[in-house]
Amino acid sequence: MFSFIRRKLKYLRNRPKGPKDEFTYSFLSNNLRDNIHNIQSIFGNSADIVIRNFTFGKDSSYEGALVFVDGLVDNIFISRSILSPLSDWKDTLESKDNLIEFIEKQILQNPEVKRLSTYDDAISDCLNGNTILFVNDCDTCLSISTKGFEKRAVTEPQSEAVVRGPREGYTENIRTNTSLIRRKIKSPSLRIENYVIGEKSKTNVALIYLEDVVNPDVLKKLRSRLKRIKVDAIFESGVLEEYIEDSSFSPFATIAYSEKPDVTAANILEGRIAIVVDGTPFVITVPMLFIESFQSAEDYYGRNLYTYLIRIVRYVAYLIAVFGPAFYISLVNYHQGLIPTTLLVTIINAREGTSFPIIIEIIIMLFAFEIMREAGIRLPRPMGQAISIVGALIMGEAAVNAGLVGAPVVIVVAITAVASFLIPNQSETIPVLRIFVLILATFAGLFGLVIGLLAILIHLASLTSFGVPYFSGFTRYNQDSIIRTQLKSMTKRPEGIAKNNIVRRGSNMKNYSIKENEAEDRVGVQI
Amino acid sequence: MTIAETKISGRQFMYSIICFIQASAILNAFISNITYQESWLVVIFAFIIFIPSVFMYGALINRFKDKNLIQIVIQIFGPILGRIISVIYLIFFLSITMFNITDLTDITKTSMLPTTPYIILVMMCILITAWAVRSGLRVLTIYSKMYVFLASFIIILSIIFLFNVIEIGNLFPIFSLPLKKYVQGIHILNAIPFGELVVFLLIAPNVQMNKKQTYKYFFLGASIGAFSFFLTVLRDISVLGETFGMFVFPSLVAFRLIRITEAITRIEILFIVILIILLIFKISILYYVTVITVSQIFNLKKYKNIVLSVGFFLMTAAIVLSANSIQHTLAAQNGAPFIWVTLQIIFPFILLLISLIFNIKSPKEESK
Amino acid sequence: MKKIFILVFLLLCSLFLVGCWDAREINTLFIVTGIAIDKSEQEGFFDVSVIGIKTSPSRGGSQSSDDKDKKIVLKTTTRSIRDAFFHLNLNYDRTLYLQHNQIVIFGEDVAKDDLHRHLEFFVRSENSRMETLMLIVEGRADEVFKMDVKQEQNSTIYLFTHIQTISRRVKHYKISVLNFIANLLTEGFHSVIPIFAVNKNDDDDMPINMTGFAVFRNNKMIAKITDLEALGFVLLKGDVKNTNRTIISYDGMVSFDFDDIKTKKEIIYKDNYPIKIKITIEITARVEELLGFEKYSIQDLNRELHNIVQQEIINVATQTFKYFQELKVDVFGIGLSIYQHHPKKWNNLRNDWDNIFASLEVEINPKVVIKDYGQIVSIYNPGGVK
Amino acid sequence: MIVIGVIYLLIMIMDFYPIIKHKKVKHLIINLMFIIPGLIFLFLAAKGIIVKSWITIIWEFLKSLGISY
Repeated sequence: MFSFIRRKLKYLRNRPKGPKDEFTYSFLSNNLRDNIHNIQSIFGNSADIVIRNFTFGKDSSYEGALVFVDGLVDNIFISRSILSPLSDWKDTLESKDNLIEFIEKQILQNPEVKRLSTYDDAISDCLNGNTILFVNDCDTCLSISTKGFEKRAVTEPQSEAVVRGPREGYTENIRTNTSLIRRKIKSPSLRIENYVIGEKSKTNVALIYLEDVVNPDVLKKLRSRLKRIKVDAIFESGVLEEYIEDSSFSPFATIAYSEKPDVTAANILEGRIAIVVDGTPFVITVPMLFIESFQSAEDYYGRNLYTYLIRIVRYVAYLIAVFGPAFYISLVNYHQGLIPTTLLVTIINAREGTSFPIIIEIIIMLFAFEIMREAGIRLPRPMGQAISIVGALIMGEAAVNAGLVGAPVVIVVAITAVASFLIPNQSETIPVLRIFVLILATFAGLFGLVIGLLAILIHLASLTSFGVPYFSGFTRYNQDSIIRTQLKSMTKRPEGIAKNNIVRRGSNMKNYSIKENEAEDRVGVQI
Repeated sequence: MTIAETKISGRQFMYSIICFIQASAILNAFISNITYQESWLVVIFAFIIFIPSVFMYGALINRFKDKNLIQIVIQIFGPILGRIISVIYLIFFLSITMFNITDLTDITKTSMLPTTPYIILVMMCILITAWAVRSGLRVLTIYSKMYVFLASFIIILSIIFLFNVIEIGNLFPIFSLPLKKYVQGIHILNAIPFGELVVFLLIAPNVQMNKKQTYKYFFLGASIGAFSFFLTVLRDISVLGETFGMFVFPSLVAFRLIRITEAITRIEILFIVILIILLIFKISILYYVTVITVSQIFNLKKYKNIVLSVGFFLMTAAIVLSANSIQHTLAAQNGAPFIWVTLQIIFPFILLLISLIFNIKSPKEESK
Repeated sequence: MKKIFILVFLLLCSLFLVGCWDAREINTLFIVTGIAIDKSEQEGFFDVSVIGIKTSPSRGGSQSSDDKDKKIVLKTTTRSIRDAFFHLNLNYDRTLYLQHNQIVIFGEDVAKDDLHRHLEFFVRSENSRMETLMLIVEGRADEVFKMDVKQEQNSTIYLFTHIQTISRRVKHYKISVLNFIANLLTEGFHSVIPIFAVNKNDDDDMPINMTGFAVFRNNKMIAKITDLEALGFVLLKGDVKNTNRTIISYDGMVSFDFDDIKTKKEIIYKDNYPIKIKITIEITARVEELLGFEKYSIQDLNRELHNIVQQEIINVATQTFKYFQELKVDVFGIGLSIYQHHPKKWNNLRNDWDNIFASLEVEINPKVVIKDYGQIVSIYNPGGVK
Repeated sequence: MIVIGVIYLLIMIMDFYPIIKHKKVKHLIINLMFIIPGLIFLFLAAKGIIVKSWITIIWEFLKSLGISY
C-alpha cells in the first residue's frame, strides 16, 4: 500500500513540463526596422526565410518589406501580383493617411489578403505559405496567400485497387483532398471545419460532414476530443486516430480509413464525419461499424447478386483467417473422430516423419509467413514480389521435405494467410485474434475455441465507436450488413449513424421492367 | 453498472426466453427414464399447464412495472420478512446455476474432453460468464437472436440428417403408463425448463415494453421455446426408440447416429458445440440474476464488484455438491420438482393475489 | 478497459498452467477399424483381436501402395472387453483409438451363448461408438483378419463397404450395436443378424461371402437360415428397395427384380385373442430374364407370369413363416405392432407370446405389378415358331 | 485443484482493487461472505469429499413425510 503511495508522489514531483511557447514579442511596432529585426531574431536567420526590402510610391517616399519562406511560395506569382502593381502606382501615390488599407483595397490583386497585427499570426501565416508585407510607420501588416509548393498529382491509390469505379486517390495536400470531396458532394450543407493540431507541427486538420445528416452528439464528442489533444506533431491520420478513438486497447480498429474519395463521400452521405489530415493521403471516417470493413467500394458498382456471393466469401474468409489454425489443432489433437478415416490415415502418414508437436509446427509456419509478408512490404517494389513468391514456394516445400513440418499444416497456414488478405481493414486485428484463439484451442480443444469465440463476441458487443455500438450491424435490421439489398430499395441509413435516420432520396423507384409492364397492361398493348 | 439504466428491447427479451428454453432442450434426460416413449406427450401437457402461469408472470410484471421480483417481495412483506424470503430465492437461484453448470460440464466431459479435471471446465465457463455479466445486460442479450437462429438451425438440420433412421413406430404406444408417471413427468418439466422462466421476472424491469407487449412477448417466447423443446424430444424418441430411457444425454446419442456419406459421420461434436454456447448463454443469465438478487438484498448501487466472488462460490459449490450424473438426475427428478415449483409458480401467484387483494401497486407516477 | 485486458490475460495464463489433458498427438494413435471376439479354450475367457491400419511415413502424402500387408492385428485373451483394451494398450506402443471402429465381429460359438455381455462396453463407455455394425462369422471370427484384400486397406473396411453397398438395397443386412440392444429391450421382438463365412480357397478374389442370417432369441443365437429363407424373411419384413428371384417353371425360366417391397400385417382377433394374420405384400416387379414360354402369346404371357410370381411368393413366404413359427421366434415385429397400437391387449398376451405366435394361422396375399419387360418386346426364341 | 483456486483468487484481486481503493466496506463484507464458504468447499473438493446437496436433503425429508413419487 505504501509503496504505491510513494510511487505516486515521485511521479508527481518530476512530471515533464508542457511544451514552452517561444514567441515572447506580442504586437508589431510601426517602425519597419524593428519589425524586420524581430522577425529575423525569431526565425534565427534560417536559410530559407527571404526578406525583400523595396521602396514604392511617388519618388519612392515609402519603404516596405516582403517576408516569405522560399519553396513554400510561388515566386512568379509574388512578383506579378504584389511588386508590379506597387511599382505601377509609382507616380500617382502620394501620402495617404491610411496607406495599408489603400494598398489592400486598391493596389493588390491577390484573391486572399488579411490584415494582421501580432507577431504570432504573422509568423504562422508566413510558415503556412503566405507572404507578409510590412510598410514603414504602419503597425499592421498584410498577409497575402501565395501558396505554390510542389504537390503530388492525383494518382491511383496503392492500397485499395479496384476493378470498376473511380481510380482517383487522395494526395498529401489537404486542399486537394477537400476539393476532391467537395467535387463528389456538391451540396451547400457540406461543412468543412478547420483545426490546427500539434504544438510544433501545426498540422491543419479538416472535419467534413453534412449538416442536416450528421449525428450531433458524435460531432460534439469529436470536437471535444480534438480540442484536448496536446501533442508536438501529427504527421499521419493514424496518429490522430490513436488519440481520439474510444478504446485504444482493443484489437479492433474503431475508426475506418480510406484512400478513395468516393468511399469517404459515401460514408459522409450516410451521416459519418470525415477527418482529413494535412500531409497524408489517408482520410479517416468516424464512427465506424464492424461491418464496414467487409464492404468494399466495388460492392456498389458491380452486379447485385455477385455482391451477395462476394460478401459471404469475405465473411467465410474472415472466419477461416481467425479460426482456421485453432480448428485444425483442436481437430487433430482432441477430436480425431471428426476427421474421416482415409483423411486421418493420410494426415498420420504425413506427420509420421515430423518430430515437433503440432502447436510448435503451426507457430513456426505462422511466424515464417509473417516474416515473408513483412519482407514483401519493406523491400522496394520489384524485389518485394520476387521475395514473397520465392519464400512461399521454397520454404513450404523444403520444410515438408526436411520433415520439419507436416504437409497439412502448410496448407492450413497458407489458406489462413491468403484469407486474411481478403479484408484489408481488419488485417491488423486478424493475427492478434488468431494467436488468442490458437492458444485456447491448444489447451482445451473445441471447448477452448468456443470460449475464445464467446470472448471475442462479448468484447465486440461492449465496444462502441464514438457512442455508436460497434457491432450493431448484425443485431439490428440493416439493409447493407450481411447482404446488400438492391440499391433502389436501400432506403434507410444504418441505425445510430444518421441524425434521426433520414430516409435517403429515391426510395420510391420500382424495378423499371415491372413499371413498364404495368403501364402497358393499363393501355392494353400486347407485346 | 447500476441495475436500472441498461434498457433492452422487448424483442430481445423474447429471443432470450426462447434461447433459455432451447438451451435446456438437450437435458431431457430428466423425463426420459420416467415416461419412456411418451415423453413427447408429457412435454405438450406440461406446456399447456404452464400457459396460465405465463400470463400470471405477465400480470405480475405489468402490476409492478419498474420493480423486479426481489423488490416486489420486499415491498409486500416489509424489509425483514421480505429479506428472509429473498435469501431463500437467492439460494434457489444459486442452486439453479449450479445445476446448469454441472450439466454443462457433464456434456463437455462426455462428448469432448473426457479426462480434463472438473474444475478447469467450470472455471472457464465461470470466467466467460463473469466477463459477460460484468459488461451489463445489453451485452448479455445482444446475441440472443443469433443464438435462437443457430439453435433452431441445428434442430432442423439434425432432423433432416436423421431422416433415414427415424421410425414413426417408436412414438407409440400412447397412454400406456400409469397416471402417476405422467403427473411426475409434468411436474418435473414445469420445474426444470419452464419453471426457470421465473428468472425473467428479475430482468423484466430493464425491458422497454408496454402492457400488451409483455404478454405477447412472454407467451410467444415460451411457446416457441417449448415447441423447439418438443421437436428435440420427438426427434430423440423417434430415433432411439426403446433405448431413449437408457442414456444420460439422448440427444448426444441421436447426433452420433448421423451418417450421410462416408465422410460426414461422427460429427456430433459440431452440434454439441452449438448447444454448449446456448448453455453458456443460459448460465450467464442465471449468473446475472443471482448477482442482481444479492445486490438487491444488500441494496448495493453497483453490482459489478461482487460478480467474481459469487462466481468463486458457484465454482467450488458446483464441484462439491454433485457427486455424479446419476445422483444429479435423481435429485432433479424427485427432489427438484417439489421445492422449485413452489418457488417458481406457487409463490409468485401468492404475490399476485396479495397485491390484488390489498391493491398494492408500484407507486402511480412510476408505472408508466 | 485495462480491467478487461487483465481478465483475458489471466484467463490465458490460467490455461497455460493447466496443461492439456486430452491432447493426443496424432502419430501416437493406432486406428482400430475392427474388433473380433471368439470363445477361447479356457472356460469363461475370450479371444479379443483387434485390426488397425498400418501407417508409413510417406513424402507428399501419396499412398505408398507397394508393401502389401497394410494391416496390424493384435490379439489377447481376457475375461471382459474392457480388460482386453486395457491389456492391449499396455503391450502396444501406440494407444488404441476406437472412434473409427467400423465393425464388431462375433464367432459363431460366442453368439451361441450370451452376446449382450460383450455389447455393454460399446454402449456405455464414451470413447467407443454405438453405431458400429455387427456381424456373425461361421467358425472363428479372427479368420476374417487373415483375409488379404486387394482393394481396401484391410479386411474390416472391405466388410464395412460390402455391407454398406448391399444394405443400400436391403435394409435388414445392416444392424448396429444400438439396434440390437433396442431389439433386446422390446418385448416379443427378436433380432436377426447377417452371417458370413470366410471361404477357404484363397485363389479367387472374393475372400468372404454371406451365407444368410443368424436368428437370435433375445441374446442367444438359436438357428441359421440359408439364402432361400432369407428371401422369405426379406419379403415378410418388407421395406426393401430391391431384390431378385429366379423362378423355373416347366414352361421356361424367368428371373424377376422386385423393386420396392411393402408389407402390411393385419391381425384378426377372436374375442381379443389373435388367431390369424393376413400379410399383404405389394411388389413392383421387373422381368430381367425370360427363357422359354414359347407357346404363350404376348397377352396371356403377362397373365401367366403373374400367376407364377404370386405362387412363388406365397410358397416362399409361408415356408419361412412356418420355419420361424417352429423356432417360436417372432422376428417380424407382430408382437411389437400389437404393443404399439393396443398396449392394453398386449399386457395379457405378453408372457406366452411365443406360443401364440407359433399357433398363428398365416395368410399371404401378394399384389404384384409387373412394371416392365426390359427392352425386348417379343419372346426371344431362336428358331422357334414366330 | 488448489492451484486452480489460487489462480481464480488472482483474478479476484482485480475485482477487489476498486473496493479497497474506494473503501466500500459493504462490498467487502459481501465478497468475503461468498469467498469463505467457497474456500471451504475448495478444501472439501481437494480432499474429494462430496457433500450431499441441499436438494437431496430436503427431498429425503419430504420423502419421510410421504410427499414423493
